[in-house]
Amino acid sequence: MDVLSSNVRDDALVAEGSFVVELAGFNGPLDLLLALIRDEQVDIYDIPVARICEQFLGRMHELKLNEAAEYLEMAARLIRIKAQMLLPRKDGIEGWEDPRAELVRRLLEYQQMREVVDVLEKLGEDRRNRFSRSYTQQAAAPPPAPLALSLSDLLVAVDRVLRAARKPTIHEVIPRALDVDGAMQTVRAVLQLRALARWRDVVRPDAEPWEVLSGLLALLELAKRSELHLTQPRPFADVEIRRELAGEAA
Amino acid sequence: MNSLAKLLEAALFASPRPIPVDELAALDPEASPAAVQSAIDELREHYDVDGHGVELVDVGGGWQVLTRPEYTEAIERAQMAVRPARLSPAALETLAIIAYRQPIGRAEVAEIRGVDVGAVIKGLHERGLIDVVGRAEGLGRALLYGTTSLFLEQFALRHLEELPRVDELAIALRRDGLLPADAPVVPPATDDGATAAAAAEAAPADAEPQPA
Amino acid sequence: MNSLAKLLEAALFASPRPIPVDELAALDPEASPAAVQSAIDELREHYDVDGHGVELVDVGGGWQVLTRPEYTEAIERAQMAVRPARLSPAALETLAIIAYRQPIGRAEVAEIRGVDVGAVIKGLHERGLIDVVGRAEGLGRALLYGTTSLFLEQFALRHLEELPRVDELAIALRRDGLLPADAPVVPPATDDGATAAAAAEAAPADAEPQPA
Repeated sequence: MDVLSSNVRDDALVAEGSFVVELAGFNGPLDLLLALIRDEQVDIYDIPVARICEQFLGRMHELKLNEAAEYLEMAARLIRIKAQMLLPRKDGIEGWEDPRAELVRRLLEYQQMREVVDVLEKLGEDRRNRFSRSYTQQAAAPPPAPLALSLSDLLVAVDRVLRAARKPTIHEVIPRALDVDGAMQTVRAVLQLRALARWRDVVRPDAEPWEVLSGLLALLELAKRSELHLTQPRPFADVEIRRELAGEAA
Repeated sequence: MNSLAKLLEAALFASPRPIPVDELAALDPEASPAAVQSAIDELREHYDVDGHGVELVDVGGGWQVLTRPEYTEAIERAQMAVRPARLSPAALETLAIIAYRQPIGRAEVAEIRGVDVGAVIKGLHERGLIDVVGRAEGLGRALLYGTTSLFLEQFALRHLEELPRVDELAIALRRDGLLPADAPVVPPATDDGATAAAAAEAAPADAEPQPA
Repeated sequence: MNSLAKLLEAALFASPRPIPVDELAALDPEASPAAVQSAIDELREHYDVDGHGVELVDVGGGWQVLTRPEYTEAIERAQMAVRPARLSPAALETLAIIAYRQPIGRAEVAEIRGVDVGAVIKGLHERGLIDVVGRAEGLGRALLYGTTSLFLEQFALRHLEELPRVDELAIALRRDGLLPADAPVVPPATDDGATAAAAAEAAPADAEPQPA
């Protein structure tokens, strides 16, 4: 009877709710697991994994959490631990690692954090019960405080950005997005060395997007000026860049 | 009240945010720090002893005038002011972790909570309760988050140290060496291929500045 | 003060606008109009006689607590005298990217920094350090930003070319003692597992300021 009524209640919750985790009343798999450990009154340092795992899967099904990746991941973890616990072991052997250790650590960590949440909740609620001044008297906002800026701050920031970017994307001090002129000079220089060049000869393999674009535009521009001739023997083949003698002379 | 206390009161009433002591002192360049402190004390005592609907509170590194809690309900019922929305449990959990572990990356918060926290972190950032305070070393150079002065203000904290110390919490963590000595657990297995791989997956190196 | 006067004080303080008498009366359904009027009188007299920095003013259409005019000048002066603000690291990084990559759109800056930069760009724009200098070609025609003459002025530059080239940056920073002499010029290797692990281990010492 109890089981039935609790199922009915949960189904009602499922029908009303819109968001699985919210409606389940749990803030994630660790929260659910802690609730089970509490309900079953088991020792967190000696979790009966088989029993808790079964309960966890049951609750997942009951709460229709089967689709939630985080719960699935935890379920898989529990099943793995359960299997590891079944492996035969000789007591007292040095170096045996309790397969539950990592889970226990995470549960304790999460439980500790829940305790902090209770503290924050109370503090936040106390503060919410006090109003600060909401009327601002100045007709206009006061002028912002003067800025204290130094070039070194800016340069250190540039350095930070460079170090942070996966690939440093800042190359040019001169404010321009592309360097077509530079790329054209590169192409001309390459074509002075050899009559037939390929894409890789004019744009290095690890080129930034702006360099690739600059190179492409340079080739098109030079082709337009008849300084070179672009051919592609067949689709997807390397583009061949040929010196156009007439164009160079002109 | 003396004239400095009145000046401070006027400034505190004019400001919706807490005012740091040094800014209060700047109101009267002639006033000594001791005089400013005693004016603050006088004002606070005046509100308390004389019976006012407001009080002077030390919060977030400054002073702020706030209404007393007993009037909140009537004020809200009369629709003269609205309390800010309560934070969701998910937001509070995330905030708690960031408050204690700052600077901390998103992946590490997610690891502790056991769920993805991208949207929650975005929301806390938009509300001004957390901010980017740096980047992790190593792969990916993940953004690291910390709490802001608005966080202190909204939880009526003077500073972070007012939060309970980790070793004062009922649940102490092994990472702080506080697990009961007879606890039948050992540090997480690292020679178990499956476990180690799973741990590595869950906690990308970039966001895991764990004490060695 | 009586408790109704205290309630009125709290409400008047919390309200963003003047409150008409009938709304003040609604705060306490039990209170008679005469009681409300006498509470208003008491509060006003208290502010006047007792010597407060604020006063209760009938601003037409309602009552409001305002700072006394004789203090407004000092408050404004103090705001002007507030220590010069520094740009946040986030704002500086954004400004640096715009300075070196202008004209550049918001999305591109966001991509380099790894976070949304809308608010930061707005702030820099309001400060007059950057301005819209054009629109991108193509879909959406995003606004492109560049630095202003105020930017040059603030950093004491004659023109943008006075900024060191990026490949000279490390040298310039070291010369000015802003980087340790042994700082790597390029970002640390990212595909070397050992290096990343070592970096992650080296980081936590100061990365975990837990409430002590």
